[in-house]
Amino acid sequence: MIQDYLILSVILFCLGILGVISRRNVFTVFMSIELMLNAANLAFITFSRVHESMDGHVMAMMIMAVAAAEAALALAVVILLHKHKGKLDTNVFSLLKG
Amino acid sequence: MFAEVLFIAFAALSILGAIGLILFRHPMKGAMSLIVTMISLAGLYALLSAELIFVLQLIVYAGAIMSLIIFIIMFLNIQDNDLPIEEGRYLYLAGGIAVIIPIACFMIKVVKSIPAHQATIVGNGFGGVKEVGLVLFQDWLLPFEIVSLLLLVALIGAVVLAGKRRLLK
Amino acid sequence: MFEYALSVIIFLPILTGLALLLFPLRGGVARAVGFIVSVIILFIGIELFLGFNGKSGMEYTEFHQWIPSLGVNYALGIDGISLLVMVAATFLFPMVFSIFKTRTKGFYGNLLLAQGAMLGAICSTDLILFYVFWEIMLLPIFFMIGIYGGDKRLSATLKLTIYTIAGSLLMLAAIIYVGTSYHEQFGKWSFNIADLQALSLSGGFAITAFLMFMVAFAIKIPLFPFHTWLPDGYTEAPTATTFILSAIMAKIGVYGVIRFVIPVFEVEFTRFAILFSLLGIAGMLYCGLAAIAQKDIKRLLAFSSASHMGIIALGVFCMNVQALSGCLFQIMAHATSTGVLFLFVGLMEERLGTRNIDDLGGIAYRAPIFATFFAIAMLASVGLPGTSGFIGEFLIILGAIKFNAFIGFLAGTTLIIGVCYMLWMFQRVFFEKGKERTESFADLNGMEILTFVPVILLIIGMGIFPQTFLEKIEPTAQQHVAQLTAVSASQIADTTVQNPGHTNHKN
Amino acid sequence: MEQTANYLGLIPLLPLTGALVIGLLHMLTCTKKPLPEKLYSVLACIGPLLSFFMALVVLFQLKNMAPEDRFLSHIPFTWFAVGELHVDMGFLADPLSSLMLVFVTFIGSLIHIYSIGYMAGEENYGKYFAYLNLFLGAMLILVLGNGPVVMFVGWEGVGLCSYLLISFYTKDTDNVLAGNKAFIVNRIGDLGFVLGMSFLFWAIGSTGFDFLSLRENAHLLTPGIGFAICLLLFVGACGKSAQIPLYVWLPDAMAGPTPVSALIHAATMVTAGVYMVARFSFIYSHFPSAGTIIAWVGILTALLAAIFGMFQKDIKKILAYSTVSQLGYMFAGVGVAAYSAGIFHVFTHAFFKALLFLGAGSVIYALHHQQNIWKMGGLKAKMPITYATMLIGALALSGCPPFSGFFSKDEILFMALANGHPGIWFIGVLVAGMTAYYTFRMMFLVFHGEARDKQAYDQAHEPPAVMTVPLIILAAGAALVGVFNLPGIFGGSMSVSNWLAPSLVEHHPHVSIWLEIMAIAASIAAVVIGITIAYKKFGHGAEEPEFTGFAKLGYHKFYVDEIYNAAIIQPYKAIGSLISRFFEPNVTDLHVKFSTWLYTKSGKAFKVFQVGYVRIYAIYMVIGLSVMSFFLSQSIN
Repeated sequence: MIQDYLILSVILFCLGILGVISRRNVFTVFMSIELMLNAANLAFITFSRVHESMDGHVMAMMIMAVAAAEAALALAVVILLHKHKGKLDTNVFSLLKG
Repeated sequence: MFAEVLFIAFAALSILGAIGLILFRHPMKGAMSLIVTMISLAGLYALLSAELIFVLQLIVYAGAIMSLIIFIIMFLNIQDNDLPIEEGRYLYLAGGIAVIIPIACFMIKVVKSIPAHQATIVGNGFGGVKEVGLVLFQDWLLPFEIVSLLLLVALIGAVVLAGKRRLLK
Repeated sequence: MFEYALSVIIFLPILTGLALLLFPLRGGVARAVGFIVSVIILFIGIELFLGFNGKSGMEYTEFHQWIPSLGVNYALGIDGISLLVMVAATFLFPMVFSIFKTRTKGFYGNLLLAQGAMLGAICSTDLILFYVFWEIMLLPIFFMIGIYGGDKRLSATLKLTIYTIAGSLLMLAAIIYVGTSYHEQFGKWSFNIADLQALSLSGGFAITAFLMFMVAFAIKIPLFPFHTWLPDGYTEAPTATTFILSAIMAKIGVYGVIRFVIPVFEVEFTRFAILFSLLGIAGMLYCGLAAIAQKDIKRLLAFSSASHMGIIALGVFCMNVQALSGCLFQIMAHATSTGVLFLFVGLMEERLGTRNIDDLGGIAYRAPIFATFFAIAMLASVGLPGTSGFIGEFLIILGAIKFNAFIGFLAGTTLIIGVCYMLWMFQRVFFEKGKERTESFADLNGMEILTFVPVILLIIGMGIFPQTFLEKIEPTAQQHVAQLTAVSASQIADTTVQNPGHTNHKN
Repeated sequence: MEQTANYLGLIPLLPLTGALVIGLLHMLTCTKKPLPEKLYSVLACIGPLLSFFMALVVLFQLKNMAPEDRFLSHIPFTWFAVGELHVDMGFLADPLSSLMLVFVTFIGSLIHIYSIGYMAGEENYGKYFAYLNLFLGAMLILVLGNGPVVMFVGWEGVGLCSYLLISFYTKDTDNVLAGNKAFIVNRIGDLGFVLGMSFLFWAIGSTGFDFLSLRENAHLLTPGIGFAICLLLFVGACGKSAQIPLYVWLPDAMAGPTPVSALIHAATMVTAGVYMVARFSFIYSHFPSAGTIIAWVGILTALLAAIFGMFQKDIKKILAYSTVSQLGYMFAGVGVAAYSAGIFHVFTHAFFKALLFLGAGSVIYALHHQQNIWKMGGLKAKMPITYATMLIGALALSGCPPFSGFFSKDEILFMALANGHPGIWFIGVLVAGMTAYYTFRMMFLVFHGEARDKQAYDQAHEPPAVMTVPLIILAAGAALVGVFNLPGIFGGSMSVSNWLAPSLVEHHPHVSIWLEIMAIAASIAAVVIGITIAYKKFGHGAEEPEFTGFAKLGYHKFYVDEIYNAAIIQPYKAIGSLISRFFEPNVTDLHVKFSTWLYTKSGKAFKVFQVGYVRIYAIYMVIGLSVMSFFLSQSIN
């Protein structure tokens, strides 16, 4: 039972990674990160249930808060990107090229 | 029995939603399928008797954050030709899966090694607003305050970043 | 009263140096401060030297725990091996401050930092502490060459820094190896050199660690063929830096070998001694020959310095008390002769704006005092009896002859090689007809004479009364050599035991 | 047993102090108004004269002791002591060193006095006397040193002063080069000395590294090492005393002022090698084969230098080659184990050669620095004192009885014959004839015949008394000192040899008196023939000939300098520049170059991965994570 929840969390997390590394669309990448956060949340809640302690719930709330902050900033960046480059492609950021 | 059926349904939905997110080309569709995942996760939280989180998942995640994302997508008025041309998308996907399988295997192995634990019946009020609130404001007060600061910073940052009109001039 | 003298001479310059870097001061003020500090240290150094009784063993020891879990301590002390290096590092700095005026405060701050770090490396008896100071030492040098050096300073300073850091990292690895093997053998952590002496290392790892140590020190000394940073570094560095590089920093390399390598790696040391002594000889010959072809007087001195360092290093590898004492003595003698020659060249450059030998000539007619002082330092550098250079060279050659007659013979050729390029240079710079440039060369002024007279007296004094110095270093040298000879004796015993076995096999 | 004499150290110290005082005075004043010459002259002469009187005191003190106890020592302090090595800064006066001491201080004082006249009006007057005093101090340390190391101090010290004085006129590059040559060649010899000394120490020096202790232990030397020590020390002597193959510096050394040539490069310093061999006679007497090598090197040098001397035209060069030639005799003497004969020749040679040089100096002085004998002539009338004294010197040099040179040289040749070296004896006699020839060639060309350069001749005059008086004193010495060592055949008792006996280890062979008479007759005949030929050719004036054939070869000194230049100096420089131009940047620096190359290359190789796209970096991260997970999952279960 518990393991099933955790396995689901793992699967979602891996799908999130997949989204980050295989897509170039900024929005999709961003939402994949949200997905990974959600997967983590699920694991927290599950463990919280197992241990019958509500610290996991608190943690999940914090993650939500972080996710909200992240969303605000990331979307601001996306707007800037769109404004200056007119693109939604992560490959626009290539200043790191050696 | 009923809980198990529900679990399987929610799990299937959330996975489908996640797969949709990865596969849809247009972010709007992706966002929609992510919302499916979010809602099914909320259902799973309910199954885990986390009432407050269930509510918050629906309100904050599925409600606030996702609507913010969708709002921005619509605000930018994204057309098909705005989207990046991702020719090797499926190649990347295949490669990604190949790379991820060991990670998944490893994590699943870890999960399997956790001793099986049948859900016991939890006491009354587990995961309720009051109980979580008590924990939050007693044990987790300082982190909570710091998170609020973080939100404030993010707020200001977002305003500064998005508000710069003449950045490149 | 002198309980904390060593800490004082280490940290007074470091703290003053940092203060100079931090506070906005004019160059002149910084120079005055630096001069005062270095004179204070000079007096402490004299006091330490006079108070040292030389009955083999550490004196002026200080001991505080630093990282107890790893057995790293703040342990300081002076014995016969470090005494003369310490003396060189304390005695010679005031000269730098009193001669060169045209530098900014950053330069003086870095000089003080360098002095403190060098003294730290010289006085520490804990490997880790030594390593820390050893690395700190490089920083001010890096800045001094990189900021205040000559035209090609950037490549020179990069070469020097990367080269020495590469060597130091090898040494760090070896230090860790030594520490862990001590832990294995004795069940506790210690990096104190007195404890590490008890180690018995063998096998491939020990040889590798030994070679790593040797490479680190060989780069600093510098031993052939690791010397290639030296000509560029010495030439591009501002003269004061060249002076401390050649007079003190190079010596710390030799000192490190004696202090840390010999006690820990007796077996490997005796095994590789012949190889390293040949390297010393090769460096002496090679750099001595290269010196004759130099046009830049500073570069010529740089090669000459490298050539002498070869001989000094040879003194370490000969494994007898004469050579070792000679080497320790020569450390000081070389600092006062070749080091001081660098200062003279710096003065010349300051006055004439050139270091090219072809542009110079006839300085002796314009500046007899300068020429005389230069000549005395030069003669000490070529090892004329009656000057400090002779005692060291003679003892080293004497020891080398015992070690291996052929190496002794080759070591002896330093007498000839040194004299060839030095005389040639002296002739071109000081004699012959005066050139236009040198017409207006001003002789040393009162302050400069006052600065150099003590050194000149020291050169001659060390040549006539070397026993004052030798009697303090000899017991420790004796002890060190006794250790090595015990090892080589047991090796000989091993081989004699093995030989019958071999013949049995043949039968 | 030896006695202490606490004034011995003062003997070298006095001239050294003089050097210091004069040097400082000169150094501080020379760029401004120079101090008066009189001050320097007085200061300069005090030290040598006092040393001379103290040397006499030493001599008489020794004379009053029993012959076998004639050792005076003075050890002011321990110089350095490391392990078994214990070297005292100590001084030893025994018959050998006292003899050297007396004549070194005597001739040194005379030449100081002579220099007052010769150097008058020169620039750097003070510097000259500072160097001269320094030289005397170093020479006295060499003579008095009680062990090889202290001796080496003086040994190198005189080399330094020789360098300084040869290149005294520093404005002329050739002079400085001559000085450099002298110093470097001397250093080659010093290498031999140091190595020999070191071997000696490890062989027998650990119980005491002074001459007396070494002498007691000399029998412990093993043949191989002893032979090597003998040869190495002889290399040192070769350098200092200008023997084959290191003689080349001495002729060039004539670039210095003439009194310097007289003092350093004729009378005292160059004989230090002979002195040293005699000092080590306790070793050399154990190894006659090494002695034979020395003797042959010596006599061949004598021959070679005599050949060169016959064709020179520079008056100082002629004297220089004659010095080399006489030094060859001395080595032949000490080589055949006739140490006292060798030392006695050193003694007499000091007188007549100093005399000849000073006389030549007077001539040069009178002719305003003209040194070419083909530009002189007929000076007999103008400079009678110089002529008379130089004639005595020339006769002594040629070995004409009864002048001093005859007795000393003849003793050497006779000992060579007596000790079974007829070849050396024969060459020696031949060289004696050649010596007589070139000496009188010089005398005839300079003093007889017609004046070749009228203008210079008219201005020539006898030098002032301060220069002629030393000449007269030396002439008296050159004529008479032979009587100190008259052999039995002339009714003497070999007093110098007997005096030296306690310091030396030598055996006097007994041979028939007829052999001795025959040897003497041969020598005299050779001398007479030599002088006659010279008189025939040059006695009535002659013009400068064109040299051809062998003469040309001799005039150019067999092109030895050129050969050395091509075979040693040029390759040395070439190797130097090869190293600094080619090896240093291209070969030795190779490992540095290689590592920078490796860094650059590997940097470029890794650059491929730096595509710049964030997603790709994420992929790297995930790949890393994946590999890590793979290995971690192996360790689970």
